[in-house]
Parts: sequence; structure tokens; C-alpha cells
Amino acid sequence: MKRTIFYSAVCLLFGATILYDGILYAEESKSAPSATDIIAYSLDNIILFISAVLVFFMQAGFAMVESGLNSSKNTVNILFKNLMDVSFGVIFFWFIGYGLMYPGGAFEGGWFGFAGFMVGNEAPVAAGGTLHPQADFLFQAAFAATAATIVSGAVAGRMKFSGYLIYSIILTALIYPISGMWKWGGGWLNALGFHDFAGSLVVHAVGGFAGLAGALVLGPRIGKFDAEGKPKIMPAHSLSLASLGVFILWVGWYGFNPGSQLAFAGSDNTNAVLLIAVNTTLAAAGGAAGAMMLTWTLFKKPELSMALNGALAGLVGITANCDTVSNGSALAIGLIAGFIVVFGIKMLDKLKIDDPVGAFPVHGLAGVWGGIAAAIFGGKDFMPQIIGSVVIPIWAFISMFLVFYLIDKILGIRVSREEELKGLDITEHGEEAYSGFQIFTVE
Amino acid sequence: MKRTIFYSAVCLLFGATILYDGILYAEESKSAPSATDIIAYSLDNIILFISAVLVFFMQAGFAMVESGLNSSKNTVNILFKNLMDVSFGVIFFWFIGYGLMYPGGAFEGGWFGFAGFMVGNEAPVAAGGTLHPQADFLFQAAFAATAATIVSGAVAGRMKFSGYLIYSIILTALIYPISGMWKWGGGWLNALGFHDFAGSLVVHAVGGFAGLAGALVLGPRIGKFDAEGKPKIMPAHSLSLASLGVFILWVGWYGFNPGSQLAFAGSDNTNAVLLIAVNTTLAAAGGAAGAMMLTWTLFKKPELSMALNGALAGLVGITANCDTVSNGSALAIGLIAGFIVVFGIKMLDKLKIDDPVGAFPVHGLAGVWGGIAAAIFGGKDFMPQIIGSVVIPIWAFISMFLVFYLIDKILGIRVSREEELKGLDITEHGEEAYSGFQIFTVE
Amino acid sequence: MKRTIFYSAVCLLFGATILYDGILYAEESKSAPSATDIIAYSLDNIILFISAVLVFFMQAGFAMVESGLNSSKNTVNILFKNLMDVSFGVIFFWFIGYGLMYPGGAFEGGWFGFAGFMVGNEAPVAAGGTLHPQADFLFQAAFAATAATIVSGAVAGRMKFSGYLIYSIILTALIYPISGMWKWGGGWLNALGFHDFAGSLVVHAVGGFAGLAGALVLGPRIGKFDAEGKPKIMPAHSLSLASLGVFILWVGWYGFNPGSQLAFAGSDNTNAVLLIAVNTTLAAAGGAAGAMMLTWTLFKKPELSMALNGALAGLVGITANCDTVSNGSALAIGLIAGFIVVFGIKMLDKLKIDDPVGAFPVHGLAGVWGGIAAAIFGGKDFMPQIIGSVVIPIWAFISMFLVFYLIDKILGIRVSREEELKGLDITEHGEEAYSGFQIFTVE
Amino acid sequence: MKLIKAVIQPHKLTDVKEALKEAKVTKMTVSNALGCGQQAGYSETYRGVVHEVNLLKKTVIEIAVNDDFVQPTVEAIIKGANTGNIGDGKIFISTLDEVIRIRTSEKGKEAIG
Amino acid sequence: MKLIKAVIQPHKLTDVKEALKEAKVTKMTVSNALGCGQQAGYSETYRGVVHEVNLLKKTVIEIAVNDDFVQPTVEAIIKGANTGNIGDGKIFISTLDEVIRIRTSEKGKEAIG
Amino acid sequence: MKLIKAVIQPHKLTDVKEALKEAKVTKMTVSNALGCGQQAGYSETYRGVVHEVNLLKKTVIEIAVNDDFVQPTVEAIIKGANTGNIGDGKIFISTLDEVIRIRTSEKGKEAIG
Ligand SMILES: Nc1ncnc2c1ncn2[C@@H]1O[C@H](COP(=O)(O)OP(=O)(O)O)[C@@H](O)[C@H]1O
Ligand SMILES: Nc1ncnc2c1ncn2[C@@H]1O[C@H](COP(=O)(O)OP(=O)(O)O)[C@@H](O)[C@H]1O
Ligand SMILES: Nc1ncnc2c1ncn2[C@@H]1O[C@H](COP(=O)(O)OP(=O)(O)O)[C@@H](O)[C@H]1O
Repeated sequence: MKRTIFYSAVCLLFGATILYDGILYAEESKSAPSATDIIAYSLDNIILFISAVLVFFMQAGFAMVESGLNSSKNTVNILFKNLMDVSFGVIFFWFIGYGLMYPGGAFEGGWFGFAGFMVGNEAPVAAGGTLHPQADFLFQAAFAATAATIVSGAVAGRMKFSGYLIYSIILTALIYPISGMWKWGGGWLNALGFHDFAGSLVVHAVGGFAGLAGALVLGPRIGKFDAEGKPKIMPAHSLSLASLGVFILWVGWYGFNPGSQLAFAGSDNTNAVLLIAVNTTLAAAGGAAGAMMLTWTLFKKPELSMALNGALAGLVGITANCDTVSNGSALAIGLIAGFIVVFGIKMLDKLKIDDPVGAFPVHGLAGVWGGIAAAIFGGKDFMPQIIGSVVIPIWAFISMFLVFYLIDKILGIRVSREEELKGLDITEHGEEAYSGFQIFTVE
Repeated sequence: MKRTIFYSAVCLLFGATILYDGILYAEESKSAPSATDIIAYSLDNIILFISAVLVFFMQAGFAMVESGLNSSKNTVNILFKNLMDVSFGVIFFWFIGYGLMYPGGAFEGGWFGFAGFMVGNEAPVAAGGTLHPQADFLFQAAFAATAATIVSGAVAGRMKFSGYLIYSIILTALIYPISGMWKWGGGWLNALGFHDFAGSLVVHAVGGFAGLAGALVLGPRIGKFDAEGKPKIMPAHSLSLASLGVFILWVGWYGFNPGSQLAFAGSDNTNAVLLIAVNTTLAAAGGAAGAMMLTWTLFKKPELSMALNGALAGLVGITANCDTVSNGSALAIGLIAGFIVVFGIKMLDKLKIDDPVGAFPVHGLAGVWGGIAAAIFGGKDFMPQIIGSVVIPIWAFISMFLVFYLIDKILGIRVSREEELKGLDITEHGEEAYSGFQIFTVE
Repeated sequence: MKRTIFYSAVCLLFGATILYDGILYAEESKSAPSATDIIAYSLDNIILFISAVLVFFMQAGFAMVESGLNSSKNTVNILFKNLMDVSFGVIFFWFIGYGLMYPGGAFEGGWFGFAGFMVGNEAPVAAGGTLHPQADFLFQAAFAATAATIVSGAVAGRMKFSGYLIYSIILTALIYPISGMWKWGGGWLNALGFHDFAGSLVVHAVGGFAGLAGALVLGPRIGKFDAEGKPKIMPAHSLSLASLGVFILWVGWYGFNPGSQLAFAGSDNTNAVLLIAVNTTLAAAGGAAGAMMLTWTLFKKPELSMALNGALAGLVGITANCDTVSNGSALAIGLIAGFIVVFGIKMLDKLKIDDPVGAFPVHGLAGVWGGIAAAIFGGKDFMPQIIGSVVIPIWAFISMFLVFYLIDKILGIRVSREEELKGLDITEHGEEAYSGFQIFTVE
Repeated sequence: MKLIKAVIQPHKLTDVKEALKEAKVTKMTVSNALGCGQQAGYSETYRGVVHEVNLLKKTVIEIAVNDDFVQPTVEAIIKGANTGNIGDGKIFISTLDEVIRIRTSEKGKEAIG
Repeated sequence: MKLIKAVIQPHKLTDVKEALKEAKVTKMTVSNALGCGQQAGYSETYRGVVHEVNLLKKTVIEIAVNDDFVQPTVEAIIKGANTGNIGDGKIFISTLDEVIRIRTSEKGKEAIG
Repeated sequence: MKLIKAVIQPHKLTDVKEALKEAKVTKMTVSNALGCGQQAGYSETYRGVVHEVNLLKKTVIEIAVNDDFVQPTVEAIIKGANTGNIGDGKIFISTLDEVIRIRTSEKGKEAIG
């Protein structure tokens, strides 16, 4: 190969630098970015930017999954909620949230801190692994919007649009950044040794448990449970769009997990990213396979909507631990997540909780599973994993329950019976999603 | 961090090169690409290629937005126009357009030039910031196809397919490259100091004003205005697909704007790209929020189709100035673009101009706004900005009005009344988009 | 440009290394990765990872194309098959397939080898062009899943889900890796000098001919041919989703072809990638244009579903030779592929073979065309190209015919007449794709 | 024999079916329609243009019965569909000359049930 | 009481509704159907296979009226739907034995309007 | 004049149209409906919840004919739709008081064909 020879030549001319990753050198000359430092800086920041783009793409996936799995009469409403989640999410996370989540070293090990409003634009001294604040913000903002958008599925079909916007702003500006700070902002959970690589807990469980709180405050949709409390079918209006959404989410997750390495140059980083990417893939595959096989056994027919949720659960489950488990473990984590989601959905039905898209089993339960799996398969200490996997959900659930409760008391959170029956698209927005199509609910 | 230590070590061994970006050295040794140069060359060209991929993805977004916002009976026709926009666009921009748009230094400051047919494949001497002609072409071709595809929304539902193909070829082969050359090809607008970073004017306003010309030559769809000239509803057949399209366009814009930096290695470039990416995000969010809030105030209900247009308008508005404004200004530019698009759509209704998807307000008006905003918020001189923001739209409007007018005189541009009522899918293509679905227009 | 000056400066300080790509140096010091080597290693592996992401995204494209081009009553089934293709495909290619396809140097020039189960995670010594096994696996797994998913279109509407899963596992675990090894694993076809850059034969023709085998074993859908054997229309239920799928596949192909360079750092690699990307674009455009113009001539109306297939055929046709032909040849290869697909579909109708989405013409015929075109336009030797382009299809067809035949004998491969008429969604999965929509087949 | 055609609110179909089951009426044909009656519609906006929608979604049930079944069937429909609100719907009854079962070519009373 | 059932071209519905409004007929039930009559269909191609479509989209309007309203209603429909082209459609009139308002259980004349 | 309304299995429509053509009946109006009869439904699961679907997809054909055409039309429908299985469907015949062609205002016998 010409290429290899060329590099070898370069290498010789540069002095046959015999260096391996990780050899320790005491002296640092931080103020002097070498050409290599600058290239590493560019590579790190540009690839993080590309990862952020992939994570933003997940918004399209969530919009398709959540609207697809619901009835056509609430489609505009769900799509609109998703659009505003990302729009308001970005704006408020930029204005307040980022400063709360990354308050800086002064608050290390703490519970709460604030670095000030808005996001800086001062370029750091270029070096591999050093992130420009704008790059870091973009990536984190995409995560915040993800946490917010998870809830719209759980509260679909009955929550007022105005109340939803308030919820969405509070989550991205306050609730998510505060618990996020505990781990990723260098807070007390981080100090404790809690490991959550890309946010099974920090992102997904927050969204999932917030969704559970919303579903509880709202109560089930009319017709979801019959007089005897037996669950009834409220079927998906488009499994095509839901499937498309899952494929998009799967793709977007390659920004979510590998991107969370936050640095890409240097062979340690590169190697980590690649393992993470393969683990993410195997967990998604395992989740889909697990849920598919379980529904086949339990219900005698392989069910697509469950397998789709299974793939997502696999992805959520691997998120906390993708950097620290083997390929085989990743597959196992995914498979188990696929089982969890099926049982979780049945459990909600038993408890008469109505979570139309399964946001709680997929993001809440599989999120907790991800945190625990980091101990079981990833060699992390059990104690910190258990604490983190319990405290973050509790925080999200209680704080958001309060938020939903207050929204209810002050504004009323649920649309009227008639509005719900007619559908939120017509009553809240005066717009139908599928004009001209004959859509007909007969049972 | 092992990584930091490693890089510091490398740095020391290389001679503790104390270099900052931008230190000036008189001597250049262009003929000798160092290893760093080569890596920078690879990084720049590969990331530009990835940006081009994101911009090509926008074609999917346009196809979904434009078909989704129209009636189901014209869906095949619109999708087909989009497919041929990119197909013929790429072919003819490759054959003629690229040579017209980038005629080379000999035509600097001029109005018109031609570098010859087709695109070269001679690799340049590798250096950071040096683009391979194939990379440059790919990126620019994606832009040309974008300009072309904007129009298909404005002329939807009544324009002959054959006439459309002729329009599309003329735009990508001649009209777009000529005005493009004025700015990006080093022509007179560039010499004047006009700033249009990624093409609010060069790309979007050209498409938007060409669309306006098309809409005027064609006249409104049957039924769009009643006997008294009052606008009537011709609703979207799929707001799901339209929303998906907007999410895709938002994602694709991360290739459009950040990619337009054209170079990524080196901390100046990297820093610029990151600011651009965040500004793009905040403007999109602002546009969606602005349009949503305005419709809520004006029409008493938050309207999704307007908020979707608002997000796009925010993106168009930031395109010219994303490199030169602050985050806060980006948000403001987006918000105002969101307002502009709502008023623009109402204005077209008043003027009895039928632009089914709002291509003119979104790309035309917000495009002009982007050019002016570069002066208001970005510190660019007002005079060149005003000249550029007036001359390019006039060029696009007049030249394309003529093109549409001639197509009409020679071939007839509009389908017959009966064809229009039956829908272009059946009459022009003998194919229906949604076979088996009961689709029913009752009012 | 500040940037250029900066790099020149760096270049000078490093000793004005006067080096061009490809200067030969006898000595290599493989054990010593320089900083440049490490960056090149990072760049290569990270960009390959991004390419793999794009190829995985193609799964969404296939799911949309294949379900969109079929009837709505089989939508869940097709989407489910696609989801399981990628899920089981990844799992089994990881477990067995990868070891079969890349058995290592010991089997060079051979027909069959095995490197062992599962995929390693030992990081190689960092160097440009050296791939981490996890990166390589991820990219190759995406290819294997692509080969598998092609078939689901050809067997749509009548094949049992259980039988399909068995097929899918066998293809990704055994059939595809074995012939893949002949070329990319360093086997006998590679030794022969057969050129298949990114898999017109290795991937697409394997999928296409496997699909043909499936279509033959299954026989046509009820109603596809009337009593006299005349083909009848079984129209697409959503040309929107099918078009979206084609746009997604087009975008994903930028990972498929350019990514197959497998190395990106160094100007040779970069230059190759850029040419490949432009060739891929022009071939897709040519395919769409060719099929469109041919249907307009033959059937008097430009037909979208054919133009969509044409774009895909163009992409398949360029896959084997994109690295070795000029832009103009790429356009010609695409155009011809567009013609081939139209005639191929007509031919299948004549032969009374029912391939609902045209998987065989698009992937099988255009795949063979791609192999031959590498000789005609790419200057490759005719003999090896012809051998490769004949042997791989024969292998795929015969082995898969046997597999389908055995599945049929042992389990029964086709659903009952009643199940087929009711649709596989209800009978195999008890789930409908579009609940509430009035879907009605009247003729 | 009579043909009973009821136009009801879509979300009352389940209740009506329930009530009919109790009245031992199990055969029916159901379709959808848009109805315009006393019930006020709603207004839809699209891109700022307001539009009064006065054709509302309705469900149509058709039941062919022997004359002695008319009364119980009508009562069951009313029981299931009545909410006391405008828009509850109407029942239209007409005479059938003949009913034929396609499978057996049976006619009249035998065919109807 | 009579049931008037008109099969019209879909794009004439607005005109027919307008004409009915002038004739003070405001209650109706609208649905869609496919019609096969004198009107020639169109041919569809899909993947090169040609197919004659002879079931064309139609809109069906059903109006229950008292006998004295039959004439004005029919005239209004014709006024709104007639273009003089093949495919304009047909009106079918049959007798209703009874009409019942579900909300109030009113019958006959009171129920119909 | 009579109105013949047949509820058949969707996939038999082509056969019925064929049979009607042979019987020289070419005008008709076709729509879709959901039917509940002797035919057993199927069960659907969604997210683990099982649901009995007993409204099955049906196709409805309506044909207005002169009295002498009733017999051949009914026979043609039976010929096309009969498979001997439960679910084959039913034919309902009622009397039409009047038929009017909108295009020409022709009435009765002239209008029907
Ligand atoms: N005269 C009529 N002819 C045809 N359909 C009618 C007639 N009157 C009512 N309907 C149908 O019945 C539905 C309910 O009628 P409406 O007047 O709203 O109910 P209510 O009797 O409860 O006031 C209407 O939407 C329409 O579909
Ligand atoms: N005898 C009939 N029975 C049922 N429907 C009919 C009959 N004649 C006409 N139609 C319906 O009326 C529509 C218009 O009929 P057509 O013959 O095309 O109109 P015109 O009377 O203007 O020539 C047809 O498409 C069909 O739906
Ligand atoms: N009494 C009835 N009233 C209205 N529709 C009926 C009646 N009986 C049958 N049908 C319609 O006819 C269809 C076929 O009836 P079914 O009893 O299944 O057929 P079969 O006569 O072959 O046993 C039903 O699905 C329903 O739509």
C-alpha cells in the first residue's frame, strides 16, 4: 500500500517518534497548540458536531414513532409537541439549562450550581479533547430535547397543548439540567462513582419517569380501559411511520452513544468509539429479537409494535454501559431490555396506567436496567449504580409529578371529554393531519 | 486524561512548536505538502463531502414537505418533480452550470464567465483549505438542486410535467449559476463586498422568486379563490410527511450552513463551524416559536403548518449571516423570519397569488431578510447587503418569469381544467400515490 | 487566507518536509505510531464508522421502498421482515458470518475459510489505513444486512414470516459471507483479479438473485397474472413512502460506495473518495433520468415507480466500478442501468415471475451490469469481470433456491390462499398498519 | 321486511352494537359518512384561512329485519346511541321487497337472519 | 316521506350544497362511492402494465324529505350538479316508512327536518 | 324500478363485475362497508391486548334496474359472488319511486340505463 509507506516515511522524517498512547509525560505545555493538537482539536469538535446532528435527527424519529403509534385524530398535536420540544428545548437549554447543568469546577461534587445565562463563544486553546463551548452546547442541547420529547408519547391524546409547552420548558430549563449536573456536570453522583456513559438514566430515565408522572396526573384516555378495567385496543394509525421512526432513532443513536465519548482523535478514543458503536448495534438487534420472540411466545403472534419498542429498549439499555461491556454482554443487555419492555407494557395495562407509546417501559424501565447492567456486565461498583439508578428516576418522577399537578391546578391539564373524543387536532389546532383520507373508527 | 498527556508529549517531541492560528509567515512552500497538510486536506475534503451528503438529504425533506402540504391527487407529480430536480439538476449543473458559476480568476468582479463544460478530476496539491474539484462540485451541485426544488412547491397542482423539466434544467444550468457566480464565483457582487455566507440570496431567494414567477404565470389553482376572491382552504394531505420533511431539512441544514465554511481543519475553521451550527439551530427554533406564537395570537389556535414554515424560514434567514452574528442575534433573526412567513402567506392570499406550500415567503422573503440581517445583526455594510438582496431576487424573478412565459407560449404551461380537477397523478402519470385508500374531497 | 499561511508555517517548522504521496521508503517502523499515524488512524476509523451509519440508514430506505411499493395489507409484515433482517443479520453476521467472510491470510485465494466465531476487540497498532476490527465489522455487518433485506421485496405478500426468518439467518450467516470471502476476504475471485469495488455483485447481485430464487419457489401472488397469463396491476399503497425510501437509499449509498475505500486519510484516499462520491451521484441521476425517459417513450407517460427503480439501478450499477470510471462514464452506466431495470421488469412479467418491488432487475440485473461495466468503462480485464459476474449470481441463485426449496418442503413457505387474500398483516401478526383508514380494493 | 338505517355518532357504535346484541340483532352492515344536521360544526384554519366544517363524521348502520323485529331493533339503537345531545342522529326505515342469501340462494325470512 | 339519493361528481358537492341551502334543505348525509356508468374511465399504468379504471370517484348525497319537499330538493340538486357532461350523475328516489330522531324519539314529519 | 343492493366479499368484486357485464348490466355504484353476519371475525393483538374484530371488510354494490332486469341481475351477482362459504353476502331489493338523470333531467326507464 502506498499509503502505509507514505505514513511510515512521514513518521521517519519526524524523528521516528516512538510513542504509544498513554505513555505519561509529566510536563505539559498547554499554551502551545502544536499542529497535531490543532488537527486533533478540529477532528474532535467536528465529529462531535456531526454526532450532535445525528442526535437532532432523533427528533424526527421520535415524532414519527409517537405520532405513528397513536390515533390519526391526534397526529398534528403530537407532531407539534415534538417540534416545540426541540424548539423551546434548544432555546431554554441555551438560556438557562446549560449553565445549570455545567456550572463549572466550583460546584464539583455538589447538588446544584449555576454558571450563568447563555453559552459562551470563546474558543479554547486548541488541543485534542478540548471542546469548544458551542460544540459542547449543541451536543448537550440535542440530549435535553431528547429527554423532553420522550414525554409527549406518554401524555398523547389528552393533554392540553398550552400545558405541554409549560412542561417542556420546565423540563429542559430546570429539571433535566439539575439531575444532569449531578452526573455529567461533575456533581455528587459523579463524585460517588456512578457510571452513566451516555445517559440511560440522565436522559432516558428522566424522560421516562417524567412521562409516567404525566400519565398518572392525566389519567387514561377515554376508552383505554373498559368498565371492568380491562385494557382495550387503541391502535396505531401508521405502523409505517412508527417503523421509520425506529430506524431513524437507531441511526441517531450512533450520535448519542459513540458521540458521548466527546473526543475522537487518538487511538484510545477511536477504539472506544468503535466498541461503543458495535455494542449499540448489537443491543438494538437484541432488543428487537427479544421482544419479537417473547410476543410470539406469549401472544402466539410476533408483534411489530412490540419489536419496535424492543429495539428502542435495547438502545436505551446499552446507553449507560456501552463503553464498558463486551459485544456479547451488549447483546444480552439488549435481549433483556426487549423482555423488560414487553412485561412493562403488560404491567402498565394491569395497573391501569395509560402510556400510549410505551414511553415509560422503553425509556424509564430500560433506562434503569441500563444503569444496573453497568454493574452486572460492565464491572462497575454496584452501590453507586443502584443509587444513581434509583435517585434520578425518583427526582424526575417527583419533581415532574409536582409540575404536572400544578399545571393541572392552575390551568387544567386535560382537554374536555368532547375535545378528546373529537381529537386534539381539530379541537386544539383546527387542523387535520390527513385531509381527504377517509378515517373511520368503528370499534 | 491520558489523551491530553499524549498530545502534550507529541507536541514536545515535535519541538514545542509555539504556534497560534493566524501568525503570519511570509514564506510559503506550496509545492511541499507536509503530513499535517495532507491530513488537513483529507479532513477538509471528507467533511465537505459529508456536508454535501447532508445537503442531498434535504431533497428528501423537500419532497416530503412539498407533497405533504398538497392534496393527495398531486402527490406522485410533486415527488416526481423533486426526483427529477435532483437528477437533471446534478447532470446539467455538472455539464454546464459548474463552469458558469466558477469560471475562475479571469472573470473576477465580472457578470459572466465560463470555465468550460464538465468538472475536472485533477487532484490539487494537498493542503488544508484546498478543495478537490470533485468535492467542491458535489457540494455545489447539492445547492443547485436545492434552488431548483424550491419551485416545485410553488407551482404544485397545475403545471405540466414536461414544462417543469424544462424549467428545472434552465434553472440549474443557467439562471442559478449566473447569479451564483456574481457572489460565490468571485463576480461583481463579491467585489462589492456583499456577504451571503451560505446562500440566503444565492440559493433560497433565487428559488423563492423563481417560484413566485411560476405562480404568477400559472395563476392560482381552481378553487383556491372563490368568486369574490376570498382565499379558500386547500388542505395538506399529510402533515406527518410534511413534519418529517421539516425535521429532515433542519438536519440537512447542518450540511448547508456549517459546510459552507468549506474548510474544517485548523481552529479558526473549526470554531467558525461550531458557531454557525449553534446559530443555525437557534434560528430554526426561533422561527418555529415565532410562527407558532403569532398564529396563536392571530388565529386563536397554534397552527402546525405555519410553525413548520416558520422553522424553515428561520433556517433560510440565518443562512446568509450565520458566520457573523451572535447566538442571541441568531434567535432574533429566526423569530423575525417566523413572523415574516406568516404575514407573507397572508399577503399572498390578499394578492390572490397561489403558492401552495409557501415557497415564496419561506425562501424568497426570508431569504431577503437573511441578506439584510447580515447588515443589521452581523455588522456588514448596509449598501452591499441591500444591493445584493435586491438584485439577485430581481434577476431570478425576471429571468424565470420570461422562462415560464416562453414555456407557456411554446408548449402551454398549465394542464387543462379537467386534468387539474382529476389530479396530475392520474392525468400526467397514470399512477395514484395511495392505491386502495379511500380519499374523498367533500368540500 | 490565514489558514493557508498557518499550515505553511507549520510545514516550515517541521522541516519543510518535501514529501509527496507515494514516494517509496524501504524501511517501515510499524511498531511506532507517530502522531500523524494516530490521527490518520482516528480519521480512517471514525469516517468508516460514519459510513457504516449511512449504510445502516439504508435499512430505513429499504423498509420504505419495499412496504410502499406493496399493498397496505402486507405492510406490517414487510416492515417486520426488514427490522428482523437487520437485527438477526447483525447478530448472526457477528457470530458466524464475519469469521467466514474474513478468514484471514491463511485462506488466501481459497473458496472457504473460517477465522472463528464472533469479532475481536484488540486494537491494532494505530496507523493510517489500519482498521479496528470493530469498525470493520460494523461496516461489513451493514452490508450483510443490506444483502438480506433486498429479498424481502421479491417475496412480499405471500411468504411465511417464520420461513423468512430462517432464510434471513442463513443468508447473513452463510451464503453471503461465503461468496463475499471469494472477493473481499481475499479468496479465489480476488486472486483472479476480479474487481467489485463496493459490491454490485458481492452484495446486490447476491440479494437480487436470492430474491429471484425466492420468487420462483413461491410463485406469483394470487391475482398477479390472470387466467391467460397476462400481468395485472397490484399497485403501490404509498408512493410517498417509496420515494422517501429511494431518497434515503441514495443518501445511504454515500456510505456504501465512498466508505468502501476503507481509508480516508492521505490525499490518494481522499481523492478516490471524492471521485467515487460524484460518480455515485451521476449514476443515480442517470438511472432516474434513463428510466423516466424510457417509460415516457414506451408507455406514453413518465412513470414514477419506474424512475425510482431506475435511480436505485443506477446506484447498484456504479457500485462495482465507481472508483475506476470517469464522471461521464458514470452517467452512462447509470443511464443504461435505468434502461435495464425497465426492460427487466417487463421481462419478469413476460416470464410470469412475480417480483413485487423489482428486486431482481434492480439488484440482480443492474448488479451484473455493474460488474461488466467495470470492464467496459473502467479498464478492468474482461475475463475476471465476466467470471465474477456470472459465478456469484449462480452461487446465490442455486444455494438460495435450495434453501427456499427446503424451507418449503419442511415448513411450508407460502401462506394459505385465504391468508394471502386477507393480507399477512392480519393473518401473521394480527396487526393492521393503518388502523382507522378506509382501505378498499375494488378492482 | 324492513331496512333500518341509523346515522349515529361514531363513538357510540360500540354502545349500539352492545344494545343490539342484547336485542339479539347480530347482523348488520356498517359504513361511514359525513352528516349535516342541526349539530353545529367546527372551524378549521389552514395557513391562516378559516373554514367552517359543517359536515361531521357519522357512522351509518344498516340492518335488514323481519317486520316483528323492527320495534326491538329501533329501541336498541336508541338505547345505545341516545345521549340527549344534538347530533345523536336519526333512524330511517324503508321497505325491502326481497332479501337473498348469496351462499344458498335462500330468500326472504330465511335469508335475513 | 321520501329518501332522495343523488350520485354526483365529487367536485360539484359545494355547488349542490349551495343550491340546497337556497332551497332551505340543510340536512343531509354525504358519503363517497365509486361509480360505473356511461362515463369513460381512464387508464392507469403501473410498472408498465396498463389497466383500465372504469370505477370513478363519486359523491353520494342522501336526503330524507317530506313529500312536498321532493320537487324543490331534486331541482336544487340538478341545478348544482348539472354541467351537461356525461358523468353528471343520477338521482334515486324511494319511499321511507318512518323516520325517528334518536335524541327525542320524535317520529315522522317532526323528525325529518 | 328496483334498487338491488348486494353486500359481497371484497375480493369477489371483479368476478361480480364480470358476471354483470355478461348480463349486460354495466351501470352501478360501488362502496365499502364493514359487515357483521354469520362469518366469524379474527382476533387482532396490539401491544399484547387481544381484540375480537367482528366487523369484516365488505364491498357494497348498488344497481338500479327496471323490473324485468331484476332477475338477471340477481343471478349475475350470485354467479360472481358465490363460493359456498359463510360470508358470501346478501342481496337486498327495494322499490325505487323515481330515477332522474342529472345531465338531461330524463326520468324513469330512460334514466336508469
Ligand atoms: N333529513 C335528513 N336527511 C338525511 N340525513 C339526515 C337528515 N336529518 C339528519 N340527518 C343525519 O343525521 C345526523 C344527525 O342529525 P342532527 O340534526 O344533528 O341530529 P339531532 O336529531 O340529534 O338534532 C346528521 O348529521 C345527518 O347525517
Ligand atoms: N343504474 C344505475 N345503478 C346504480 N348506479 C348508477 C346507475 N346509473 C348510474 N349510476 C351512478 O351514477 C353515476 C353517473 O352515471 P353516468 O351514466 O356516468 O352519468 P350520466 O347520466 O351523466 O351519463 C355512475 O358513475 C354510477 O355511480
Ligand atoms: N340482516 C342483515 N342486515 C344488514 N346486513 C346484513 C344482514 N345480514 C347479513 N348482512 C351483511 O351481509 C354480510 C354477509 O353475511 P353472512 O351472514 O356472513 O353471510 P352468509 O349469508 O354467507 O352466511 C354481513 O357481513 C353483513 O354485512
